[in-house]
Amino acid sequence: MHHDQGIHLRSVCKTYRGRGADVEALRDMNLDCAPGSFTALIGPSGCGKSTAMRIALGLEDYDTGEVRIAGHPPAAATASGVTGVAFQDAALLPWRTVARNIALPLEVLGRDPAKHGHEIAKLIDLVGLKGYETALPGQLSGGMRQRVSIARSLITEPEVLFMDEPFGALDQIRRRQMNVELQRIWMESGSTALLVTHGIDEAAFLADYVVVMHANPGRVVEIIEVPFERPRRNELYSAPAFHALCDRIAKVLHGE
Amino acid sequence: MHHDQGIHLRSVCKTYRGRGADVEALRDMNLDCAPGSFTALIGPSGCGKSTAMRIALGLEDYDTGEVRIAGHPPAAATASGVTGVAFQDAALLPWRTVARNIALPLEVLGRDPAKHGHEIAKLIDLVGLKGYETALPGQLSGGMRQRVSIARSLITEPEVLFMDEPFGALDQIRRRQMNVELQRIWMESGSTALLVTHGIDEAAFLADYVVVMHANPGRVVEIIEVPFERPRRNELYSAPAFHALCDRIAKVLHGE
Amino acid sequence: ASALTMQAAWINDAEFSGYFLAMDKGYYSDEGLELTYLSGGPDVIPESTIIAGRADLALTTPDTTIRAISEQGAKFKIIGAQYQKNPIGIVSLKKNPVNTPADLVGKTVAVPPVNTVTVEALLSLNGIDRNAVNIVPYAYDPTPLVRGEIDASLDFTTNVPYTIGLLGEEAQSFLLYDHGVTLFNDTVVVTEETLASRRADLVAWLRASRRGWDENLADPSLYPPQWEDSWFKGTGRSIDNEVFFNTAQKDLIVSGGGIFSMSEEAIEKNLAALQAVGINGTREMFDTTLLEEV
Amino acid sequence: MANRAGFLRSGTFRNLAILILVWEVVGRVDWIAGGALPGLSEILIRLWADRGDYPGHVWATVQASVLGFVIGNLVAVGAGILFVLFPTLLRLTRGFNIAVFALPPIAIAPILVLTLSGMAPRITLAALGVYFVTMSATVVGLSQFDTRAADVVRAYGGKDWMVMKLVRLRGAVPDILSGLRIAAPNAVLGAILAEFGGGGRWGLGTYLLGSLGRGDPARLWGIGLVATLIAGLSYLVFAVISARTLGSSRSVTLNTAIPDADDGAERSLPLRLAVIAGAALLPFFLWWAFIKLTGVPDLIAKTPLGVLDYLFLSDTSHIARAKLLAALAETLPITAIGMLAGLGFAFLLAISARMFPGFIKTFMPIALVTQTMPLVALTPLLVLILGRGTSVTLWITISVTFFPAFVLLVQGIQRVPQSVLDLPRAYGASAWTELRMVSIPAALPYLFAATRLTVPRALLGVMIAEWLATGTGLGNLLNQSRGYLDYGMIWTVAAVSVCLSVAFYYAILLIERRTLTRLGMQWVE
Ligand SMILES: Nc1ncnc2c1ncn2[C@@H]1O[C@H](COP(=O)(O)OP(=O)(O)OP(=O)(O)O)[C@@H](O)[C@H]1O
Ligand SMILES: Nc1ncnc2c1ncn2[C@@H]1O[C@H](COP(=O)(O)OP(=O)(O)OP(=O)(O)O)[C@@H](O)[C@H]1O
Ligand SMILES: Cc1ncc(C[n+]2csc(CCO)c2C)c(N)n1
Ligand SMILES: [Mg+2]
Ligand SMILES: [Mg+2]
Repeated sequence: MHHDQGIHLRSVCKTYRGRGADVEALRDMNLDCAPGSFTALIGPSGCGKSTAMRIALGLEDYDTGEVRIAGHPPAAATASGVTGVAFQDAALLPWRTVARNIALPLEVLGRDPAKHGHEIAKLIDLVGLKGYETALPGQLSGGMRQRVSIARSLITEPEVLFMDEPFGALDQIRRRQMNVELQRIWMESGSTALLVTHGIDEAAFLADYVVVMHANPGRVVEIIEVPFERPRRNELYSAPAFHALCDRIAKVLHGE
Repeated sequence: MHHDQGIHLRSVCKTYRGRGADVEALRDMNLDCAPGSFTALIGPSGCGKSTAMRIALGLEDYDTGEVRIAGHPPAAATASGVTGVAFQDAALLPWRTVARNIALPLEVLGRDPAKHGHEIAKLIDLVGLKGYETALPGQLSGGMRQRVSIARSLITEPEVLFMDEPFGALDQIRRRQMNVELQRIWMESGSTALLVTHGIDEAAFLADYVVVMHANPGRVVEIIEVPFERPRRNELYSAPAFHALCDRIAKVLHGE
Repeated sequence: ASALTMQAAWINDAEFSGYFLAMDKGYYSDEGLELTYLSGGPDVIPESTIIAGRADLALTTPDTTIRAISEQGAKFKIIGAQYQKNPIGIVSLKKNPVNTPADLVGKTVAVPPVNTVTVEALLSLNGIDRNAVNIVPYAYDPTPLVRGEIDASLDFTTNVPYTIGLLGEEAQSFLLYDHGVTLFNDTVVVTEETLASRRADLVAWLRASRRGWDENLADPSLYPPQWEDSWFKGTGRSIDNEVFFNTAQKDLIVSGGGIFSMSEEAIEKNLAALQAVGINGTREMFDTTLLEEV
Repeated sequence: MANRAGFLRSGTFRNLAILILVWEVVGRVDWIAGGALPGLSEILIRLWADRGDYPGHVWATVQASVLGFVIGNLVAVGAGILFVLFPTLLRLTRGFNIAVFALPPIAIAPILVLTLSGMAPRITLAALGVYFVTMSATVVGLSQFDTRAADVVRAYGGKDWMVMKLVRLRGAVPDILSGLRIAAPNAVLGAILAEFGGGGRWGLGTYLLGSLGRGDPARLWGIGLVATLIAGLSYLVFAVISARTLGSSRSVTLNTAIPDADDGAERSLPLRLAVIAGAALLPFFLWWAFIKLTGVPDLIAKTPLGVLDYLFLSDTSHIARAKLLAALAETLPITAIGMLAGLGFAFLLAISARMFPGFIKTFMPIALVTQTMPLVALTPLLVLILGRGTSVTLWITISVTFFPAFVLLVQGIQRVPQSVLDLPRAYGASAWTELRMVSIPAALPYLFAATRLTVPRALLGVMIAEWLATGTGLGNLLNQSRGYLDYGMIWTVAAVSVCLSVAFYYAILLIERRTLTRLGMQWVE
């Protein structure tokens, strides 16, 4: 088991028990994201992507296996402030303005939000919500709420970043723009990133490794390395090599 | 103003007022979906797509303009049971099982869910949730919840169908499969459909007309006709004409 | 001066005029007492106050006190009685009069739940079946009587007939005392301990209080108006009412032996009346020696 | 400004005007109970004539109730937070908590007066009157939090208290405020009731006592209205704050996550048994400790052992038991009906509040009057109208029980996120259908909390009716025993009534757990 700054899940099994039938969400899940790498997690709906991420964050118990985030068990890693997260659901606090929602992780970590005013403003700008600083979540559109949650995941300048389909509700232009920005931030910070996504092209564009999962039970079936140079630019989308890789990912995903 | 079975918004203006700055969500919005047509609504995040849909459903007041759904004001149309809707947020009732969530519109309309057991089962199968009939929403993944909401929108066999990004949380395979199924259902029923989506390809694949909106203020900038024959099949995705159309839509969307 | 606390049996009304007067005129100070006066109320059980040591002396209902001594073993002594004749009576309306206990048969009579025994004593002493009378709770509001919802109530005959008069009806009443329930009321009660340790102070209190009562009863209409802005302020009662009360109670208080006196004969009568309802009082519960000192 | 103009034009104002007019006419023409219900103008005229009396009384009552309100609510909110953070603590103290709520004021007021001095008994009774409702509202509010938001905090290593601080507390604000709204009339009534036993000179309760014998309903109503005004002002303040905060406290979308089934439950059997034993014994221990610490003499203060002795061992125990059983036989059946009636009434009102908002706004002042008007003053009128049978008992029980349940239910219904309400509305659902299919099920945790508030009070309501109107059952037994200085019986009745309330409470709790677990909803102990 590695004890580096990366994300490591070793032989993790997780079965949801309780009401009705048990669901085996993960069987022998292995995931290794080297420090400073960008990993995309892709797989059909319900295959256990969110579950794996929640386990890595210490939000969900697991039956067997081992988990290390930046060398520590999940609870210790999150408490030390090295992790950042954007959930599948925006999960904003309804009574906090956009700016104060973004500041939430700082408050949890005991940092003074007032000192981060500049960073908050920059992130709000980054996700295209300038002018909405004082809006409440109820006054935002679905995509806008998701963008607040993206900004929130970046405010702590995390060394380990988890994102669960952060761009699902965004239009293609903004999505691609956000992809480029995310790559920039990740490269500048040298952090380890794990991105759950349904976009094959998004995965291929952003990741060093694309981890493909299958369902029933949830497991990793293949890890595909993405060889393109960094920084990647929008032109990559039209490159034949890119299309070939996407097709390969799609094949693995479809189980062909 | 048309008084047919379609969806008609005429010069609709809507400004959200209240706390802080007012937001002009829609200015002079016009939308005409002929009876039996399939319209896709596409536009950047926050441009007013959901607002337009909510106005059409009578869920939101508007400042000026006129709205007719199947020849009636929204309230009358919805109450008569001709409409079906899938919201951007799955909006499932946490205490109802999958099957009973799908049955909810029937109950609201005073129809007996017991008599529709077969249809419910068919729809559960259609969205790939066989085996989860008695699961509660809390036991489902994000994409699974969204699929329940899709099934729910179809259970009343609506003559006018509204869908707000129903496939946002689905993987590509399931998404395309659902697209084909949706096309089939729509063709069989002869209903009028309005689909809000961020997928340009999805819009081009499904719609007769792609209505492109821009933001600030939200308005329709162009309506693009999609000429491909029906039923459209997955092969269409690789047709050059399809790509050309997608590019054209993208251009309009990007305001080039 | 030595501090002494007394617990009254009810809110400030003419029932306690003697003490008000004695306090105002400094009769207690004259006797070397520094008196603290505690008002009562429906939820105040005066005996409890002295058991708990919150007061040294209390004005009580003798049936309750004697019952507590005989059944609970409470260590009380009765050292005086303000009312030689209990002012409690059955009050009804002239238009539907209850003139004697026998008239109660088939009637509905409202009784404060704490006084049910007293009424049971009346019925038993007059040979009336308890079940022939419908006893319902009474909370000191004469409205149900005036409206005819009840036929009679157990209340102070010195007080409520005035109110009934104001409400446009004429009251008819009789004292329980006149029908066998020969009890004192507002008996002066202390614990045996207090009696032993503070005898002199108690005698002083009796003396000062007697002075106050004597002076007050000399002209019952004289003092209540003077207390409008002191003792009676904010009670919600009217001065006319207090004058009526003070006047009506005079005959029930004055006695040949002086205010508070407890003649052997009267004590006998009390014990006999209580015996009728199974309360076993004894002569030892009364201590007349302090009065003798006064 | 716009608000005020809106109010004047609104249906509420019109309804209120109609209500007052009807009251005036009914009162003037002496329709009800041969004129025992005075018209509003008669009350106001009387009030004006008595204006000199009021300031001192109002001041005393305001002082006691404000202090009691503040202290009781601070303790309640603090306790609520602790209970949610440490559910074991809640389980341990539950019996005690319910006892505080279910103890008949006629039983405790005299004890308080004997053990405390000055204003303290009044403040204590006012504080006791608010503690349980606010604590209950705080606990439901804190437990109905958005687990998604909590996940965000936890994902940054936030511990339970951080989740409490950042997510749960703010989310519970509207619920705590609704607790405070219920608490307002309770505090005023508590202070007034303490004045009955306090023997003080000042306070609306004392004034009421002096006025009872006057047979002047206009005076009694005047006192009741002034008390209502005090409570109403405080109610209004919290209702306004609540309305302001509610909108931003509702989640935008409904959380579907299923809460952890055994959150905070003791896992091992011995520990569980220890907690159960502790919970059962704690109230008795506190009772015993209270008596030992205050040093009240044995004759007055009975310890739990004293009650056992009184009921089973002493020479007269068979008489005591017979009396108690006879009283129970009279009280229990009507209590069951009273519970259902109180809850049913609250439920009906809560539904009307949603379906006819105008009507309910008009009704609110009346509801407040029923909460602050001391029943001693109201009972003669009720008896004139309803007689002294079952109906008056039910009426009194309903009036004693419905209010907390009603406010809490409304609060639960109002908390439902807009996004789920959209669904039935998008299918043209009527208000009733929407309530039935979405709002009421979503408010189930509140419905249960409301039931738990109602049940212990029902017994109390029946006892008050028995004591004031019917002269039967436990209530009468309790009051009669005071005349006999029979403290053994007084403590026995108090203890038995509390034990019964606790038993009813646990029964509801059991049903609540089953139902909410089945529906995947958050439940609190
Ligand atoms: N709380 C839960 N209780 C029971 N089963 C659950 C729970 N959460 C998830 N599951 C089940 O675990 C499986 C994996 O769920 P998960 O949310 O990890 O999927 P996912 O890969 O994130 O899917 P999606 O792309 O749709 O979000 C699903 O079959 C789901 O039904
Ligand atoms: N309840 C509200 N109060 C105030 N402003 C609102 C409200 N709902 C939406 N808005 C504003 O109206 C605009 C349009 O919102 P809408 O939800 O219609 O966007 P959308 O096109 O559906 O976006 P998305 O693709 O992100 O869902 C946004 O700028 C949003 O901030
Ligand atoms: C004026 C006056 N009115 C009522 C009472 C109360 N009361 C009426 S009967 C009764 C029982 C015997 O004292 C009591 C307490 C009172 N004491 N004085
Ligand atoms: Mg997921
Ligand atoms: Mg939208």
